[in-house]
Amino acid sequence: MVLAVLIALIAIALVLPFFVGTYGIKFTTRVMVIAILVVSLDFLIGVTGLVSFGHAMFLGLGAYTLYFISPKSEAVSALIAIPATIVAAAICAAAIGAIAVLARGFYFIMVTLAFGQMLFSLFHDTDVAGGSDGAYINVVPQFHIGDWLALDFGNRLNLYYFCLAALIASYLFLLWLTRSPVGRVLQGICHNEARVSALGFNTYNYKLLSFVVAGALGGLAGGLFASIDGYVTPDLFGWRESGLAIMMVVLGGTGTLYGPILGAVLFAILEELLRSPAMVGATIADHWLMALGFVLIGLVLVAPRGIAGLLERDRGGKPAAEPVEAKAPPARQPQPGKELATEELSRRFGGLVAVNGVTVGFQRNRVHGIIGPNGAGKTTLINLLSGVLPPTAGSIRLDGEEIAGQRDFLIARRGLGRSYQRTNILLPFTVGENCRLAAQARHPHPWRVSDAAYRQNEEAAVVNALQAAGLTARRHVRAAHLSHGEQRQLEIAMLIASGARLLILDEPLAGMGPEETARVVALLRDLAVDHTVILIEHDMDAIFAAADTLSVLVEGKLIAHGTPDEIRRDLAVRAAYLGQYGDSEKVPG
Amino acid sequence: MTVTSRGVSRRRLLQLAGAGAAVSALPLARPAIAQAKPVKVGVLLPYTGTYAPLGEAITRAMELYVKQKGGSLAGRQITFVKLDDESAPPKGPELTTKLVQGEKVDILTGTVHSGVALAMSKIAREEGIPTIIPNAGANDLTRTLCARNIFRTSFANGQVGLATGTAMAEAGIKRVVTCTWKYAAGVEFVEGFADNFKKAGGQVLKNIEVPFPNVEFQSALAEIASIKPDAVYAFYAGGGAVKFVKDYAAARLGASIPLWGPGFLTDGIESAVGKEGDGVKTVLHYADDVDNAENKAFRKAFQDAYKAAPDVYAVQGWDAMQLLEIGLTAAGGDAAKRDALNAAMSKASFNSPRGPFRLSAANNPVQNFYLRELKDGKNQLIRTTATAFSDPGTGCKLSA
Amino acid sequence: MELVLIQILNGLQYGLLIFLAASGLTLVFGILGIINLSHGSFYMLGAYLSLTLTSWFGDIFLALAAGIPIAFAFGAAIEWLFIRHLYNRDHLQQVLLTFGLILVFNELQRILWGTQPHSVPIPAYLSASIQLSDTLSYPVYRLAVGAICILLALAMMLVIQKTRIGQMIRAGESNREMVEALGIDTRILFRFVFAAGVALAAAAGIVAAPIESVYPGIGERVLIISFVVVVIGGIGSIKGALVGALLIGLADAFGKVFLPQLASVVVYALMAAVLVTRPAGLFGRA
Amino acid sequence: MNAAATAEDTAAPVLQADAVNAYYGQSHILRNVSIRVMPHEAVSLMGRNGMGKTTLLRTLMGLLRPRSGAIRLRGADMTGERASAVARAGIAFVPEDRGVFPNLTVEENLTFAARPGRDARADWTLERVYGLFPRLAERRSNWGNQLSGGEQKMLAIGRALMTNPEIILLDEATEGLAPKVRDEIWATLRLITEAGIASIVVDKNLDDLFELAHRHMVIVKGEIVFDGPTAALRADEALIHRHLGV
Repeated sequence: MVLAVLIALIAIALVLPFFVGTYGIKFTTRVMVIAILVVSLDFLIGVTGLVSFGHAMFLGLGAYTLYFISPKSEAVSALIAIPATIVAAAICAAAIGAIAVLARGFYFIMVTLAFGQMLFSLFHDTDVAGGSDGAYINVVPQFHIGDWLALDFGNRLNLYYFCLAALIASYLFLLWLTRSPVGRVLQGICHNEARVSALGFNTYNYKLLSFVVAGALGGLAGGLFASIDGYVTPDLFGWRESGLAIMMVVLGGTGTLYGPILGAVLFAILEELLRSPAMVGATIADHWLMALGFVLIGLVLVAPRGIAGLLERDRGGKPAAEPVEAKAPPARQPQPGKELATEELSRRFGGLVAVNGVTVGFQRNRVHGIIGPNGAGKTTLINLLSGVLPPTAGSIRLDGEEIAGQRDFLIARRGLGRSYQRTNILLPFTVGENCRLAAQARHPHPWRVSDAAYRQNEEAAVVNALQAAGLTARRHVRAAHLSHGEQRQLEIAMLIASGARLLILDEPLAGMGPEETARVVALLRDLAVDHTVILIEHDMDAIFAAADTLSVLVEGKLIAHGTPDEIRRDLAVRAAYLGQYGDSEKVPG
Repeated sequence: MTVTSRGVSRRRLLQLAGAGAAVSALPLARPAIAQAKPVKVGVLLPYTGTYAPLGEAITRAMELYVKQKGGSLAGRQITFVKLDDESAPPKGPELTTKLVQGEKVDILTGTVHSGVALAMSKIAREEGIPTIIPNAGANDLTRTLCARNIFRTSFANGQVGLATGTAMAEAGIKRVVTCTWKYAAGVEFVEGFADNFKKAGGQVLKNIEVPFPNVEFQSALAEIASIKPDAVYAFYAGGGAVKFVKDYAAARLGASIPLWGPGFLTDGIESAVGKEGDGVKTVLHYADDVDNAENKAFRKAFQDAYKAAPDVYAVQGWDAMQLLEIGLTAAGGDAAKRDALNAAMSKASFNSPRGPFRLSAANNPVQNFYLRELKDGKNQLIRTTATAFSDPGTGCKLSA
Repeated sequence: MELVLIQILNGLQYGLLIFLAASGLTLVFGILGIINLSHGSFYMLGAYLSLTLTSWFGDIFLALAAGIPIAFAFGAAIEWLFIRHLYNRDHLQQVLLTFGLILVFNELQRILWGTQPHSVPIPAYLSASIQLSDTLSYPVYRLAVGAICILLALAMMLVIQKTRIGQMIRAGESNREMVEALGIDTRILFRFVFAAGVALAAAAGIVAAPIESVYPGIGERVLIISFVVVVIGGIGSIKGALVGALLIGLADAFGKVFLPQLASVVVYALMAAVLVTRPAGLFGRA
Repeated sequence: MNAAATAEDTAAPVLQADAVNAYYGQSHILRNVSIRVMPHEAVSLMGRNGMGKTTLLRTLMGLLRPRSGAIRLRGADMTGERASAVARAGIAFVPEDRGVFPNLTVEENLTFAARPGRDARADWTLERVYGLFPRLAERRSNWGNQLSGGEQKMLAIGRALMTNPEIILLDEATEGLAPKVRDEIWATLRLITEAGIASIVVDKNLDDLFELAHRHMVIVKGEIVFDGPTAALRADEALIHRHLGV
């Protein structure tokens, strides 16, 4: 369906110049240029999850770059002009992004708005380039091969087909990038930044990369935009243009790349239509902005996922079939897991000591359970171990190396993987894609656009992880359609795929039915063949069955550590669970 | 002068050109209509946003003129094709293209915003279509960017500034602070002013520039008060002008430091500023009470037709049609004879409500300038400060 | 030195005015979680209400008294018609819908009031000016606007601190679900909060009309500056909005005098600086 | 009080849930849960973490919409009603995290949602609540976030009483509190039960629950596996060991 629409669009675009007049050609050229801007914005908004309210600044930067490099009375070579607009915008995007990407959510929206407005003011209020009235580019770029004028942006048809090609190229480039290893991480960040970070990716670098790529293409759009009429104006930087670009993205459907292109087309047609008295009547045409307003409002209320949402009603496939009973995985080769030890580890929150002087060692290739009443500090402890929180005091050694206080993604790269109390996977991805992303964490640099070098290794890791987690049969099912238990299994599979040799699992059995519980307990036992496993769990039957050692945490202190039998006999532990008051009091908080 | 009614005004629909409405505005697949066609006049003006009142006044006057001539000029029926430019420069080229290539208009008119006008004029030059600018004052339009087919019936920013500089020097003012928005038009108004004012021995103590469209003027007023010049020369327009004039009055600066400016400081906002505008002196190429027959007839006709008084923008629109009529007549009603049309228009000379009107070599009006003082809600004519005053047209390579 | 004092006065007065507009925005944002791009339109609504009501009643304060309830009712209607559908939607859709509202409101304004700039008379008893230096006077009405803003701000604080509805609003800010579980219909609470936000923006527009003059598009500048204030202060924090607004007011006033070339950049640079050092604003909860 | 409860046994239940199924997203949390609570009756709800206790309370409160089944309060159908309507009809909720509003004072926390009950003569007033928790009276002008955990729990209970409910749902009544404070809370809960307010109490301290409530429910993986009097539960050591103990 989508492919058909896109092919039809391209076909129409190819032959359109033969049927419409010069105005139609120019109009369509402009729509295509805006579409480049919009599709690059979607890469930022829909793919990476960064909502920029200043994307038009790259339109302006590209346009003014062309202005600055164009000699007064002759054409600049397109061979120079096009790369120049892209590079200039990319450099600015890197500088601005380095600051902007620090902010999150709404604050990111506002920072990008602020940068856009600053650039607008700079070009509007100063004389660097013609001031508020804008400036002319007298001769737009050309490209000569010898004496032959191969490409002339001043020629409408030349420019038309060049812009069409640029749009298709931009779309395909972004599509390719989105589907490349880098894109996989960016989409991961969009859906669940914490998870991606915990897998060992430095999300800041990835977000910055996305900002630069989008900015560079925005610059391309700007250069082409300035070529249409040879006129640049500071208003190109302004928040209205940025706002309109967002409108088109949302109108078309975020995160689909092609949707925003349709959004740009629809928006242009709507605008033309609503202001034509012959088409809609004098009253509406006279108040066309109001009509446009109502159309936008209506679309938000009726089609929240944009045009793309209408085109692919059943996006994401059918709900999963009944769970398939996984066959027993083939036995894997034993491998050493990692060893973890803490010494006097503590963490305070204001007056509350959530973790209080915990000294404990977790031997390799064992399953270690941590139990304790709610509020005992279990989750805080594993947040310390995995680097989500820095400890207030104490040390953590992973295979003898000190890791206390390191950032989470750095610790993750040392082979420590963790799951979360709430299932923390990428719901829109398939099971296989989730694991693929995790496997990629073994080589987490952001300039990895091709899997080629690592494909074999990582594919093997994915297959192994799916097998170990009993999810081989579910590889192509979207994570959102898995049962709760399977989602928890998937999270474990991701950790395995990421190459972690020490797994920290926060309540992996919570919310599971009895059969699922049994299945995951077996999985945990099996994992110890080539991993060290640390888990928090409340299901006592399960944890006593699964664990080799148990650590009991109460009020932030480790009150017991030993085999399940030793713990079962421990009086202090009984007190913590069976209604007799313990000796310690909880610090009021 | 425009009478503005307080409160909820009657809903006013823009009058749509009858036959022009039949033209499809969709860019795609337009069948060519080959009939005995009326002359199509493309009108690119703001109908929404800050400049909407100006667009409206110009449109009204143009339509009134054609209506008075029975709907045709030089024997050819006139059809207007109107487009709202929203005063948005990024849209300028697109909308101009739409008129010229999409609607295939014969003549182009517009617009108010200089940025849009510059975008428009670029395409107009490339297309060679006869173009009449009824307001936008960017100097370049009739200086470096002048063209045979581009005419202006309003003014060049610098021209008004120059005239005001002379008038202020003649009034015995020596030390001045200028005050404007930091944007192209503001700069041009101030530069023109400073040129002539300094030539006459005056001294500009400081240029205060406020970011456009910021209307927080208290800081500027505080600075003016601390500098204590003989007078202030200020250029603002629309809502900003209302606010500046009122703030100036509220700061009680008017008594010791008279406020001067180009006419746009007070035109169209007379009733909005009320008594607080009393005493503001401005120089412009028009005043309501210019004493000539054309002005009286024009004012009466406009008042009768629209129940509102015309302003300088209406005059500029009116003259755009006078100019067009002269051109069309010379071309025998055939708008396709662009050379004849252009030649006749550039040599045109007629009586405008503002006084005698002709065009300079750069196709910018050569016209009288008037000193006016705002009093009782009216810009009252004090005297004519310059007759047949021309913009230098620096950089224009056209010869007369 | 004199210039500095005057600029402080100017900065404070301007800051108080934008505080009034921004407080409504931060309230709606903090409690309802709605990014309301149409907030500036409500400021514009206030300005035009001021125009019409002052011409009916002859006095700006009567216009204020009548305008606030009108704006409140209008806000409640808008919430019921449009905004309530957005509570569970993402920010992008909120942005799109409220952008649509701006277009509608701008056109409504054009139909109802036309495109000419207007001015609203200052009441005779406040039209005096106070002599500040031998040439400069400071208009009493501007001081009055400052005073009105302080009064409205105090009234707002009083409502929020002392009344039941204020308690509900504060409660809703920290734990919406618990409020609901205590028997308070948060749908109605939210409608009230949105309407109050609209009324605050309109109140700012009403009192500002005599010094601003009334013209189309008057709300857009206010919208952007209000967002800047909200971000600097921290989303949802009234205290933050006050501090942010005064900071912006002063930065703007001094920027114009000491950095005239970069005056309009100063405000945004201030915001960027705040966000880099305190990513959730000065008083925001990260 | 025993006698009263017995006398009411034949009366209609104050709160009743029939075959309720509830989900969080894809996860099926409550499976065919049916419960009934009689007027004036305190019932305990036990089970390990993650078994669905909180979800059941939230579903009864109207904070989570059941996918199927029915919830009735004094015979009136409350299924799918908003929590505010449920609260006004007479159910109060004391969540595990207490839900004290940090930016309201103690007194504001108590009064802002206060509501008269069906029997206005016996209404809970500020004085009565302060009588029950003298500590709250001392701290009446403190902010909610300046209280200790125990004080917060008291405040949450007091706030629930101020809405004069028919039944109170108490999640983790004493978890994380100091022993002395726990005793205080249990004593208060007994007073409240004597005052005729029904309750469902979630806690992990079996002994205290046995002392307060005469009927107990055990929930495992979203299903009620036991519903019966104290003696029956005490007798079933296997059940206690399997689902409640270590």
